[in-house]
Amino acid sequence: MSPLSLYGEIIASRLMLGTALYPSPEVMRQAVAAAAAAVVTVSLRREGAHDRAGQTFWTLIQDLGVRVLPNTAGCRSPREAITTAQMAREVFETDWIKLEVIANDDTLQPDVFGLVEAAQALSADGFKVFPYTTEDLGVAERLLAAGCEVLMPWASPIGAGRGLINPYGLRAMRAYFPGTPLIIDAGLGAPSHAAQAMEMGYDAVLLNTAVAKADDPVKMAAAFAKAVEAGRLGFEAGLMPERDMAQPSTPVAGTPFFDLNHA
Amino acid sequence: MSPLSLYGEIIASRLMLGTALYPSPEVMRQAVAAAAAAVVTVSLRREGAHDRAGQTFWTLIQDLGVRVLPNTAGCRSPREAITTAQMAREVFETDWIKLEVIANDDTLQPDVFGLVEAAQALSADGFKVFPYTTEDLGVAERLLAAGCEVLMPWASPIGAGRGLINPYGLRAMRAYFPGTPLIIDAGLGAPSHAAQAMEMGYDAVLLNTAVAKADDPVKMAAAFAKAVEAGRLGFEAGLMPERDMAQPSTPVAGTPFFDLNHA
Amino acid sequence: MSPLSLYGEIIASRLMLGTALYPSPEVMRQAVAAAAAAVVTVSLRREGAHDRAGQTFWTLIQDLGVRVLPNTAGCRSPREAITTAQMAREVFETDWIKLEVIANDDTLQPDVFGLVEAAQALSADGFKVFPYTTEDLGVAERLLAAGCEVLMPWASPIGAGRGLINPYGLRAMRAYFPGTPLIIDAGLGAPSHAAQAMEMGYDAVLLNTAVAKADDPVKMAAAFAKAVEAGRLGFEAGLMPERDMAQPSTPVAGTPFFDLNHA
Amino acid sequence: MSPLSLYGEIIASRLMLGTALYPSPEVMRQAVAAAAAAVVTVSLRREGAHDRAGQTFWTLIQDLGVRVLPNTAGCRSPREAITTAQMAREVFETDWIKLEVIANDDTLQPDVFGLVEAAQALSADGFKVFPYTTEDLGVAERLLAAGCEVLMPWASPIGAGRGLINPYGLRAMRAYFPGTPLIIDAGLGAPSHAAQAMEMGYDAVLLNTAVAKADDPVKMAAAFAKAVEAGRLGFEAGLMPERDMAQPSTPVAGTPFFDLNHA
Amino acid sequence: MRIVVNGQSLETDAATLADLCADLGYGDAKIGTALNGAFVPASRRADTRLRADDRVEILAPRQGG
Amino acid sequence: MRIVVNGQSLETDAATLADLCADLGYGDAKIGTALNGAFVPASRRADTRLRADDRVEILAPRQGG
Amino acid sequence: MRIVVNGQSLETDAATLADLCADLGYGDAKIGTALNGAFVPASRRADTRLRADDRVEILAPRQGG
Amino acid sequence: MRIVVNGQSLETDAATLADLCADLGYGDAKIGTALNGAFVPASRRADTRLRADDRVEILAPRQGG
Repeated sequence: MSPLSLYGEIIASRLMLGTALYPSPEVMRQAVAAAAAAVVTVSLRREGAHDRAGQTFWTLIQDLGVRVLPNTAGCRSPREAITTAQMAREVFETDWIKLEVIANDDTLQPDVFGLVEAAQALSADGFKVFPYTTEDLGVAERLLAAGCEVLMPWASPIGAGRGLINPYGLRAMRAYFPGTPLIIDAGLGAPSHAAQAMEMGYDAVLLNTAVAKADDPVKMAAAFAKAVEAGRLGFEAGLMPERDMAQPSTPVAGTPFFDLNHA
Repeated sequence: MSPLSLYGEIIASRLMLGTALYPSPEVMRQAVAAAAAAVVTVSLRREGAHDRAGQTFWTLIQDLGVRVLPNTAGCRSPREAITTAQMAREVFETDWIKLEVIANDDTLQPDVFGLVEAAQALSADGFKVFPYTTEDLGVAERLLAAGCEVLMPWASPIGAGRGLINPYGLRAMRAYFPGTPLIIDAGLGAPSHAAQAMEMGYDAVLLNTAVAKADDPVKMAAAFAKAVEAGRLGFEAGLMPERDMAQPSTPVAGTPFFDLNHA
Repeated sequence: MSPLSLYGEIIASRLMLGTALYPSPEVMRQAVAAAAAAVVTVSLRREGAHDRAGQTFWTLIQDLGVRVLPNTAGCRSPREAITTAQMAREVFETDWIKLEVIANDDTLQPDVFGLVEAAQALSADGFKVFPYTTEDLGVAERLLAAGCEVLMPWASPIGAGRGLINPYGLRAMRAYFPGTPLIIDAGLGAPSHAAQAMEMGYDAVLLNTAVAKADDPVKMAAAFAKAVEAGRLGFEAGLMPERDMAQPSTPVAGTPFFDLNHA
Repeated sequence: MSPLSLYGEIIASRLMLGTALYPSPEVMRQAVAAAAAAVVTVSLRREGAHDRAGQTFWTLIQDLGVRVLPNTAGCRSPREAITTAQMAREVFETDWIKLEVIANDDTLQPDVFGLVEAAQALSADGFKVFPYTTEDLGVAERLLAAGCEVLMPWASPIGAGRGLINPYGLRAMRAYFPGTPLIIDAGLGAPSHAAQAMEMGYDAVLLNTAVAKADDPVKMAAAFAKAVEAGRLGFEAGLMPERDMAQPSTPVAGTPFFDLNHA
Repeated sequence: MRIVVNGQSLETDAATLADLCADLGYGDAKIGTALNGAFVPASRRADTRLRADDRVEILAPRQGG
Repeated sequence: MRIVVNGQSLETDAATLADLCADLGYGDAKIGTALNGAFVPASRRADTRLRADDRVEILAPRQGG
Repeated sequence: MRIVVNGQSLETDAATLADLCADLGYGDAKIGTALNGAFVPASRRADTRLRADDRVEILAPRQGG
Repeated sequence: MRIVVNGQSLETDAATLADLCADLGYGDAKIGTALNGAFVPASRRADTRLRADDRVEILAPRQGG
């Protein structure tokens, strides 16, 4: 498989994994390993003075030996997202930020206005922004103009697990931005969804719930890892075109003709 | 992954591959290896006296070190299919037969009447029949009553590459025959199709055109191999349920609240 | 709209309606009127000696002034279906019979073997058979060979209301039998489903549950009546082809160009 | 059917029609009549000094006796759209404006940033804005905040005729804005698409290409008129829920049991 | 003798299917009849003799889908 | 002076937008006008003066989708 | 006599299916045979006599899907 | 004075954000800080003075999707 480059860095795996919702830290650790993920997402949350939960989690993450991509999950305004991103840069010691500015609780879909505004500010401030966006091409153009070098369109709402609800739109997006790394983020529910996204030429997928909430998260992580490879290889190998009619695979020439009337 | 047993035999791979339509025998050989297929399909065709094409092909297949599953492709009647199966048993030295009785050239779909009749005769004659059938549950019951211990429903017409055109019907079939090995045969076009079938609990997939007609058949064979594993692991790991609404993955508790009016 | 001819008879409406499951006989009567149905389906069931339920129902139906199409619902074998059809012919004084031979309770799908056998016997006995079948082309050919001049493929299982679960297969069926009246029977849940079937060139639709179990069956009957007309007119008017890309409707020529830099 | 109110005005039909792309003005006239449309869309284009094409077209439209909804088709910026809207208000003597600000030629999709900006300016200037938008809920909220009292989300790209490419998203939009008139604009290709949109609770549909480019536009206009009524009635009548399994329509009680062994 | 009518066992003296229908009170009801799984037309009921253990179906119009 | 009308460059002596419309022969045609990207209502055409290089749009009703 | 082999008409003196295969040069090739639509095992070729107008199929392994 | 830390109102004598973190016992915990909605880098905590009604956020690494 060809390598993936994001903001000039070669990333060893096309599957990125969230770290939330697992039955236990140990299961999370094993799932990241089984996924062979090279990037995991993390967040910042309020810390009580004596919890030290943050330190414990951070140690666990560092032991994974993978890149972290902090998010701004839960932010509703550019201002909140910008402040969160700045705090994350210091805490996680990375200028990568998965930028989420959320429009509403029902769909957790991006507020594309707030997103573009925050992307502009953060890019200007030196961040390498990974914007969680929709398949809207006009919004995507503004994100690129704002300085984003990667786009992360959704497949379906976060945690919905419905897969690609608008494959036509996602296909158009891929065609419209042939040179931009595009990562499907959110809404994948099954390995076949990941394979489908990769076959369409998406560069990577990022997911969390589908793995963490599987009956066996570690096995599911392995499933998605293989699905991502399968889809990428399929894309690189060149899919056969769909046909309307059947076409024999077994050769027609030389087919015996058993003359039954004669028998 | 749990092992697959067909007619009492453990089969090491859940991906079965056809041997036709490849750019060259060498590409076919490499594709079978890349697919890690444990079973390949073959046919019988007319042989000119001095061709020795059959011998050449047979040697190639034997060198693959895999099980062969001869088909009755092109047969239009039970009689033709039975004669072809008998010849195949002698030539390929196996009592396994992929039974095809074709209804028409447009769809190459099974003639379910001819299929059941031939399955009865061949099972009675000691064959281990792998019937190429549809998702019709009543036909499936007759095939089992005829002695078949495996069913091979189509996904879409042979060579069409459209994937699972009736997922509802195939899901019903899987639910209706929980204990019978079910193999999706025909119509898969992309690795994600194979993953989807396996996630639904199908036991294996058999395909040919999607690999042989890819721009790079060997890479595509690897893609399908991973997709089949991905789907199977996903099935075993237990897929998350689809949801109608979004649900945050990042924890909501502890979300900071940046009071902007105050600032 | 062009007229529909079934077994040589002109039928004034392309919507056929079942008579079961309504909140009351009066609602059923109004629904048939609102649907402007020209054919309704009925059944035979056991009659207690002093019930006279049959007589009451029969009077109601006769007052509708429509053709009746008796069914063989619930029959599991050709023998049962044939006996039921013979009784229906005498009781309802019609040689039309909607032939159902059911394979299993989960899907209520046709047992295609029993169906063809019964169709042969009934056609030979002078019946005009309306076979409830699947989209299987080989089965369809046998039904036509058996003497059927109309076919009634399902859209989805009876009462499921899922619409056309295999549009590809139904499209192939329509193309394969251009001259045979094809009526979609079973599984429609919404007016748009009926319109879709008619746009594909199906000649009529037969439904029951979607109307009878609507919150307002009479209004829903009117809805389906309009949907059937809409779909038929759309078919006759010739649908535009789908396009992959956008194409302006408003003329491009003469578009003003407001030179903003100049302003 | 319940009446439709837009900006306080009762509109007699839930089908709105474009006036472009017809084979002739006379066919357009007949199509509008057959559609029983109460609103038609028009545009402004450059007029040569001696053409008088505008006057001729305007007379034709006035004779239709319907409301006109001028559009800003082809505009790429808020400034262009605002100027065009102002010209249209004077020429067509209406403060209604179908606001299009287009992002790119491939998809003709709305530039949601330009759209919101123009909607704010035009609403402030007294226009009654009908914004051509996407299913994006955050954008929709900003349009409402800008003063729009109606939203017109697309089904698929203008002229593509693919129907509802994201039914999940459109369903979410309907649920999210229960009290706002929502009109599907663009991308419908078949009457069943219109029926589907109306069944989902959309208040009206606006289309052009599917009628104008049909083989028989007048008949297709009638088809869409019926489809819109069908869908609306279906929505009002309350659709049956989809079921996973079959459920008999014909009563099961009283089913005869023909004891064949006994016979 | 005992026969089964519409799935219910009953004792009858009726010699023919026509007698049975009359005895049970079907009168001129709109019914169809079958004996041991085979259709018996109305015109044949009078000369269709009943035997012990016969299974009779008497059906009438009902709603159908 | 030279101005651009509907994308075509032309020479005109018209002092105002109203004069231009009259000179070009629009008469009482149903048109809308814009000057350099900004709408000019009919009532303002007579006191809207033209300058060299001005860009004028003169639009009329057309089919629309 | 004339028979048909794999769809081609030909003249042969072969008395049996085994003779025919030998005469045509199949030698020890990996083939399967059928006569008039019925399978003939290798072990039975020598005592399977040919008659005029017989239709013989001689098949060998090939690619299959 | 009273300020709000992570949404909880509390009384403090801390003059600076650094003092506050120390007083509350965060010590060398891996945290990020914000004051009234604006990020305060660790290096600036010592000279960031607190005032009554200030709103402080003290965040640490957590799981994220």
